Amino acid sequence: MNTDVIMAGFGGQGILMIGTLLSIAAMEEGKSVTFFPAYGVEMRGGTANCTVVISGEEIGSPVVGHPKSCVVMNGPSLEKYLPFVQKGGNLILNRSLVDPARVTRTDLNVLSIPANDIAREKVKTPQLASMVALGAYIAVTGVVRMRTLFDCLPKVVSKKYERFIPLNVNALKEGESFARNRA
Amino acid sequence: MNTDVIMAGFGGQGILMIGTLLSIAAMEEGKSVTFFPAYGVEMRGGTANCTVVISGEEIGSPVVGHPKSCVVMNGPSLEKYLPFVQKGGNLILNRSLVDPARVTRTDLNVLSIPANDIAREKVKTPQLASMVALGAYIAVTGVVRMRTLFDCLPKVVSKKYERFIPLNVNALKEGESFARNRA
Amino acid sequence: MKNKAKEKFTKQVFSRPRSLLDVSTHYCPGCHHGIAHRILAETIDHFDLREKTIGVAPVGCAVLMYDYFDVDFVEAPHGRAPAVATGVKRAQPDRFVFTYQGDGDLAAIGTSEIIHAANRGENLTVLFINNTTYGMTGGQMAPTTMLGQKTSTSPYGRDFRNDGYPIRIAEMLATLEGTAFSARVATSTPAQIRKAKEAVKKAFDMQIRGMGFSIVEILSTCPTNWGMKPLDAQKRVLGEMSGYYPLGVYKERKQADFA
Amino acid sequence: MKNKAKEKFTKQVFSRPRSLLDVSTHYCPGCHHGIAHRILAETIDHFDLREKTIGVAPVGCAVLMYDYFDVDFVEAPHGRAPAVATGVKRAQPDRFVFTYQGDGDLAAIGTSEIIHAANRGENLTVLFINNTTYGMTGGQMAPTTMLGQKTSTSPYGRDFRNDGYPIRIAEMLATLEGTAFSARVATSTPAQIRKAKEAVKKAFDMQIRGMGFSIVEILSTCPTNWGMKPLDAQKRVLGEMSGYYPLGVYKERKQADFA
Amino acid sequence: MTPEPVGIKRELMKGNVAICAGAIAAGCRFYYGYPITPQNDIPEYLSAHLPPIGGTFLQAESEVATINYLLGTSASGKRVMTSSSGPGISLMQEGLSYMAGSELPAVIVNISRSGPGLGGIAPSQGDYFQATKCGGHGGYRMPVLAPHSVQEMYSLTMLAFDLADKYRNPVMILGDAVIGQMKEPFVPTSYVSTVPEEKPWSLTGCAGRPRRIIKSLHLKDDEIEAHNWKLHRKYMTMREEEVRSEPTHLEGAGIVIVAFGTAARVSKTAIQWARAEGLPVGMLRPVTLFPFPSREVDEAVSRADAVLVIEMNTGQMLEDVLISTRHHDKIRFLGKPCAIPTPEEILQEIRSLAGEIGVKAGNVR
Amino acid sequence: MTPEPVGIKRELMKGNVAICAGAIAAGCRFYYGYPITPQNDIPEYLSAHLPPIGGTFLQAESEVATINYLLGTSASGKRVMTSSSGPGISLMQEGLSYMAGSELPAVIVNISRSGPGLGGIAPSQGDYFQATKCGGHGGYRMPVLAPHSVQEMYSLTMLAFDLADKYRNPVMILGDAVIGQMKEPFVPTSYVSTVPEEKPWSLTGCAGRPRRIIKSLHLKDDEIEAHNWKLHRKYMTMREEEVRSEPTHLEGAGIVIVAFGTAARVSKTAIQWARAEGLPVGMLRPVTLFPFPSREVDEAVSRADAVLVIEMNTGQMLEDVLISTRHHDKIRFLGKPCAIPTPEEILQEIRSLAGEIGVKAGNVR
Amino acid sequence: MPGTAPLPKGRIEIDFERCKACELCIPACPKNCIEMGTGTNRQGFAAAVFARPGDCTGCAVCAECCPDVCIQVWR
Amino acid sequence: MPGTAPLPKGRIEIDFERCKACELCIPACPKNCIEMGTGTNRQGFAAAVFARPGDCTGCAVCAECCPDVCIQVWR
Ligand SMILES: Cc1ncc(C[n+]2csc(CCOP(=O)(O)OP(=O)(O)O)c2C)c(N)n1
Ligand SMILES: Cc1ncc(C[n+]2csc(CCOP(=O)(O)OP(=O)(O)O)c2C)c(N)n1
Ligand code: SF4
Ligand code: SF4
Ligand code: SF4
Ligand code: SF4
Ligand code: SF4
Ligand code: SF4
Ligand SMILES: [Mg+2]
Ligand SMILES: [Mg+2]
Repeated sequence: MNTDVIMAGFGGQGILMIGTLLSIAAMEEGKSVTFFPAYGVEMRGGTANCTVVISGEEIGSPVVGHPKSCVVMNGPSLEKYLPFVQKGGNLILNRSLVDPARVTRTDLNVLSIPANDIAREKVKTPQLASMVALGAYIAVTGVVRMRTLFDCLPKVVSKKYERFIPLNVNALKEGESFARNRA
Repeated sequence: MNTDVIMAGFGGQGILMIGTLLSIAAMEEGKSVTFFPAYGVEMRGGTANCTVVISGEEIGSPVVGHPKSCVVMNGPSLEKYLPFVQKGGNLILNRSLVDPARVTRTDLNVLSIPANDIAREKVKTPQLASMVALGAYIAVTGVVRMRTLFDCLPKVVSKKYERFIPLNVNALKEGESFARNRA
Repeated sequence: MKNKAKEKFTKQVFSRPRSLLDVSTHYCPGCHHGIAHRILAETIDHFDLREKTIGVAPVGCAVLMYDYFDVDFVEAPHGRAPAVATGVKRAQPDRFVFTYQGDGDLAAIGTSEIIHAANRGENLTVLFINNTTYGMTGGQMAPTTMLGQKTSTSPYGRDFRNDGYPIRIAEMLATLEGTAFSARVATSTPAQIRKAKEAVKKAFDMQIRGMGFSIVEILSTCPTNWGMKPLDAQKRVLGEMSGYYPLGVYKERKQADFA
Repeated sequence: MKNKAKEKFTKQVFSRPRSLLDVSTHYCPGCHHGIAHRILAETIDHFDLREKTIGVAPVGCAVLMYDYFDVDFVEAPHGRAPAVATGVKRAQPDRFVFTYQGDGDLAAIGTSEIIHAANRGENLTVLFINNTTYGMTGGQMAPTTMLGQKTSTSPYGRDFRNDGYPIRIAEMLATLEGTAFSARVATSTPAQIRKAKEAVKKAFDMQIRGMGFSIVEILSTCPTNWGMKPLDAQKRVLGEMSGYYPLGVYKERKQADFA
Repeated sequence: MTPEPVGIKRELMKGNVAICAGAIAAGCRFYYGYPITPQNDIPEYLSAHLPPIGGTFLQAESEVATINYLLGTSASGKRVMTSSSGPGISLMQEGLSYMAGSELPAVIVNISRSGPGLGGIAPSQGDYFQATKCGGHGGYRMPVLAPHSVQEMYSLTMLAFDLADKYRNPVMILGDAVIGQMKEPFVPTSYVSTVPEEKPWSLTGCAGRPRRIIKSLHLKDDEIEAHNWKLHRKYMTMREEEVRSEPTHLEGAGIVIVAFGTAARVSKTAIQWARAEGLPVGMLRPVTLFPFPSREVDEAVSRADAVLVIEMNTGQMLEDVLISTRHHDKIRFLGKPCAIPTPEEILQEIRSLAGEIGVKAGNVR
Repeated sequence: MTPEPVGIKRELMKGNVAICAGAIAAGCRFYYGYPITPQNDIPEYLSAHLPPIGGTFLQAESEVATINYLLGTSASGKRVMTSSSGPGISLMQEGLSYMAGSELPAVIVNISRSGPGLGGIAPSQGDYFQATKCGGHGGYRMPVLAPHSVQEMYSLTMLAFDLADKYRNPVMILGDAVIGQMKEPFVPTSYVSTVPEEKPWSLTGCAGRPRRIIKSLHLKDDEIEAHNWKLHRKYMTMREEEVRSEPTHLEGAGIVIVAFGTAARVSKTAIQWARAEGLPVGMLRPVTLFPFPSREVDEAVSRADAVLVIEMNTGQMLEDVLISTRHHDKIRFLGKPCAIPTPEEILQEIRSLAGEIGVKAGNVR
Repeated sequence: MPGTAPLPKGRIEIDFERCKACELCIPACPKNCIEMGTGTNRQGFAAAVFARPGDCTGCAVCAECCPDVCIQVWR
Repeated sequence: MPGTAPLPKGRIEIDFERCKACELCIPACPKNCIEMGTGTNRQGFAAAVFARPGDCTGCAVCAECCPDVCIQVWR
């Protein structure tokens, strides 16, 4: 097994957190993994993104020109990454903020999910939109087990927000079930 | 013709001035010449010295390990340079300040001259001891003409001291005649 | 631009100053860099200096300011803007030269350059944006960080026993002979903004009249790295910050030393 | 040492301090570096600090001072002595650490380091030798060179329009919160020498009591580069120099900020 | 990077933080620095984690001051570290030269960015010359270690402290934004010191012993020459004893890649792909950039048909490869300043090189 | 150095002063600097001679400030120069990188001393790497000129200003205390500019034209890469067009010396002596150290039996010689850090080399 | 519209796309004319809106306080 | 020796070899006990000499002023 994903959205949407969660889960499942975030002088309030590579073998490049999957949480990120997703790759698109009509490619496996709406309406926690998207990504790719993600949540949620862990679990589940139902 | 000389003494004795005068004179006579002074962080009130190389051809090194001649104006300089003068080379020694008995080598052509005394008594200008020594050096080596030295004096004596040029001429002459008479 | 307002109210009483390009900045919401920029541009316009100005940009959040101003600009290494500006002004004494520097830039790495520019009475104008932190690099402690303030490199709060004291630049530079004008202002209320403009004008005027070095320290906000809403950040300036950094004019030369 | 004096007058009332090695210095005749050295050594002895002192040597005429003192010494790059001393003191807070710096070293290239050491209240003692010139490199203009003074790089005399103003370090550092003690003294008369010793003692005492940064500026001479006889150089200090650089204590902390 | 056997405790760790962990493990309790992207995790982490263990974190007023804080603490006999990037490292050059001249140990981390000038924060290997040829004055040298994984950020930091003390010399860790910013699983191995803790040259006050002087000035001509020869011998010993490199698939490799750090890391992917195509490609990765593994490179290369030097610059280590392999003719360079070469680009280069020299694809694994 | 025909006005001039004369002749009216031995003659001379001709002399508070004064004046479109030595040049590295990145011309003189650290003021060539590989961050390059006579101190300074403007790049003059402090006869040749005076990129206020920006920051990854490729092409052009070297007695030389500056100068004496003994020795003296005369060295060397590289350091230019002469086997190095090799020592080395390779003494002149 | 309402003396325009929703203009307006909006602009911000034009005096205080120079004022 | 001359109260010694002849001690002595000498030491300086021992009070002012720490004082 050898896969990679770029996750991208606005700063503050929790992109780096879902990337880290996915990476830790992969590690806990005994895989090699690299997590590479965008860093430094970004446009203030601009975009955030990260690349996660997961493999059964030693990983070379942590940076990926043409990802197998892409989780896109906002408009600018779609513009930036759409051209690079591999032919036949997965695009998880947050249709709460991005019009799916903007996806001009037809050679992708697109899952457009109203992540913000689900987070707000089903999870009652608007901040958890990216967690919803991660759930959907896992449903589509099966790269790690959902169970592992749940178990690893305490490692990425700070002590202060520990009590929200169940909500995070819900968000992951909602994302997963949306994806499964659509499929 | 190809020769070189190291001139050395206390700071303030005018060593660099006689070195420069000799160099300019050599240049005016159409020769190649290099003048290389000691520079920079010296012991305060310490020694001053310079090396002059004169040649009919292009000069390579302006620094000389074993000079053909040495003009020594004080004790520390004798200690420093005596071992290096070429066999058969010339040593012009200011015996007003250095006891000629300290010259332990017998393979040199030594001229010991009471330069300070001559400057004080004959030239009536104690500051001109090194000019006296230069006169003696010229008498011994004939490397430039005395006339040229006289002509070049205005180039090394600052405007302020112009009126002392005749005294400098006297000093050179006194040094020369002392050397000639001793010979 | 067509708009209904114009039909009824024909006199435009506030618009973008000529020297400020019609583009969005990269600054965070509510960051006072934007206010300082506008004041600067208005003052350039006021004195009709746009075509004879050379600006010196800092390294800090304002590093891209040359993308926002319609004047010639040179980028200085971090902290060296006063030295670069000196090089410009010496070469072109008849041009108007300013630097715009953050507190990391001016009060940390650039301490020596600002002090000697001031001490030489270099005929320059400096806008100094004190937001008590290194905004651009992610909110580290600056020499101007307040005691007790938590930053990404003072996670337990600034402690004078380890980190020393917040430094008062306007006061320190005012003690130097070469300084013609030194003032501290803020931009957190409309009244303060008006005073800030006055101070910047005076600083410009000093250079125009060849009086020597002029500096205006502007107490500013960094909502992002302070972890505050912009309005709360403004309140911090009005309270805590102006308490330690009193607003006012610390030096104003009335007459040139040479006449 | 055998000598007749001892036979009759048995009490030696003045001798070389223990911390000063029995060697000749390289200083020019009449240079006050020697006086400052002796005062420093006497104060080290007075507080019995020889065995727990680490000195930081500057780059300047005093660069070789480690050859003259019987204490541990580290050489700092030009101007960086306060930073090097900070590194030493942070590593060994129970040792006594001082720097000794010239005006080129401290007031020019080392401006930033001295200001921030003071501002941090770094628990160090600084002896600052102001002789209005770069002695070691041959008498160039320093930031402390007097207006009108001719040096090898101000051949027409220092002109504030090109070169700025002589900078007053003791006063400037006194304005910083972290400074516990700042004074200016001279060593041109016996009375001044006594006062200078008092000031150096106080500065030492500040560090011993953990009060923070202490500095003593010593108006000194450079007969060689001033082109003066040593006695005339002393007169310049008493007159012209003390006129612009007034002697006195500019700051003296009575109590530590933390108790 | 190789997946660890299950059971060993692994942590997902950021490269920059691994440096901190390595420093703390190696007993470093003093850190001074000045913020600069992309290494801010290091001061940020240490400002939180040094004080609780009795260590000192002090943010300096500048990089010029920083390196001199290091000088003072090192002279006191303590392990000390700083980190910076491009412009900040440039400002430390005078101090680095002084530390080398005064024979003072310290660890300097350069999480490099792209230059020249303010440049940008894109990853780059443009500081190879500055690090290995030493950007300060006077011709000193220092060991330069080039980690290519989070695990190495940790282990090479520990090694750096030992080398620094062993040779009384500054040691540089040359990373880049990729290795500094990425996270990957990491196993905290324990630190075993290889050098004596006592520093009989350190300045601690002269109680019960003659005073000590630490300096780099030698005014007499022959003294400074003797001092430089002494330093030179030290550098020669480093060349003899401290070379480190990692061979990958060198056996039977017709094409040998020479690359370090991130470029080497990315090359590994390309090599996997190439070998999957049957192309006999291997790599010699210098871990120490100074001392450069000249013998190792020469050996690896002498048996190959072609050499591909890959750098994230326009050709710097290339010079050391050329010097090391004086009789090899087929040296090709793939360089990108301020950008990571993709595995695809490298594979392309390998293919075309294979075509040129007539290396046939076969079964290589 | 060759005696000028009588009649031409010669002056006895100090090397450092010849630099000032060259700068003034080339129209430089701005000098900033900070005192340091052994180059103080330059600021001292210019502080006296620039103001009377309407120029600006300003002593800076430090070398860090100095290089940034240069940056500002250069951005204003004016010719500007500084000079320093070892520690001061190290402090300029960040600024130099910025100037290279911002493509700003200036002339930087390094009258080098011995290091590392405070070192000493003995002459040395220990800064070769710093100058030619560029000690600042980010992998920029700059032309480095190495005068070996007072006359060249003058002429190469004039050339330096032209190169700086032609390439919009800093240019370094790398001298040492010997060439800086010595006096010899000198003929003030007249300056003929080879570059247009107008600088259409300079900042003069945007009257009647769009504003201009001078900067080195390029935040977008591809922008900074493109910028670096652009700079790289410029450096390649320098390599093509600006190589300068001086051959001496190369014809039939079985032994070729490669040396620059003072080492080359001293070698000339040794060569005279060796040739007087009938030993066929010649020299290729690089005048530009960057761009290094690789082709010239390779050519000179390819016809020789042995090469003797002589430097006042422990082997720096040697690396460039090795890179330039990949297939030559008999390369010997004579190095002395912080001391001038004497003609005697060089002659000795020549003799033993001649013995080894079996070069027979004969009539060579 | 009741006859007693005073006529507005000025009018502002807020650049919807450029507003960063910092809210600084809200308390700045002495007449309380501005409110935060609900529509999100292309930058992702819910820009401020000129909610009570009737009270505007055209004093320009709001514009002076806006860091992003989004407000133009007419009188 | 006239009977009225007071006995000296102190005595100094000047290190002949170390003195740099700066003359600072000369005006420093309130009793005018020191003079510049004529003999040149190894450094080349005409060192100061304790010329009028009879008047010395052992006050040590001369020693305090000597930059080269050449003077020792006894009482
Ligand atoms: C020599 C050097 N050191 C450090 C940096 C990194 N750096 C960039 S901006 C900055 C601090 C900016 O803070 P400040 O000047 O207060 O401006 P602000 O962003 O707060 O407006 C630093 C440390 C750099 N670019 N160069
Ligand atoms: C970085 C650097 N710049 C310049 C120098 C040269 N330098 C040596 S001492 C000195 C000035 C010393 O003057 P000051 O500090 O006043 O001491 P003084 O000799 O007057 O006692 C200078 C500029 C240096 N060593 N290092
Ligand atoms: S980080 Fe702070 S200073 Fe920088 S733009 Fe954002 S709010 Fe303003
Ligand atoms: S040069 Fe000046 S400061 Fe230096 S030792 Fe001589 S008199 Fe003293
Ligand atoms: S112009 Fe004045 S009244 Fe009108 S909206 Fe702005 S602040 Fe309010
Ligand atoms: S102040 Fe400006 S940017 Fe902020 S909310 Fe109001 S209009 Fe928008
Ligand atoms: S001890 Fe006093 S009285 Fe005696 S010589 Fe010295 S200064 Fe004069
Ligand atoms: S003060 Fe000291 S050095 Fe000077 S003359 Fe007197 S004894 Fe000699
Ligand atoms: Mg700031
Ligand atoms: Mg001084």
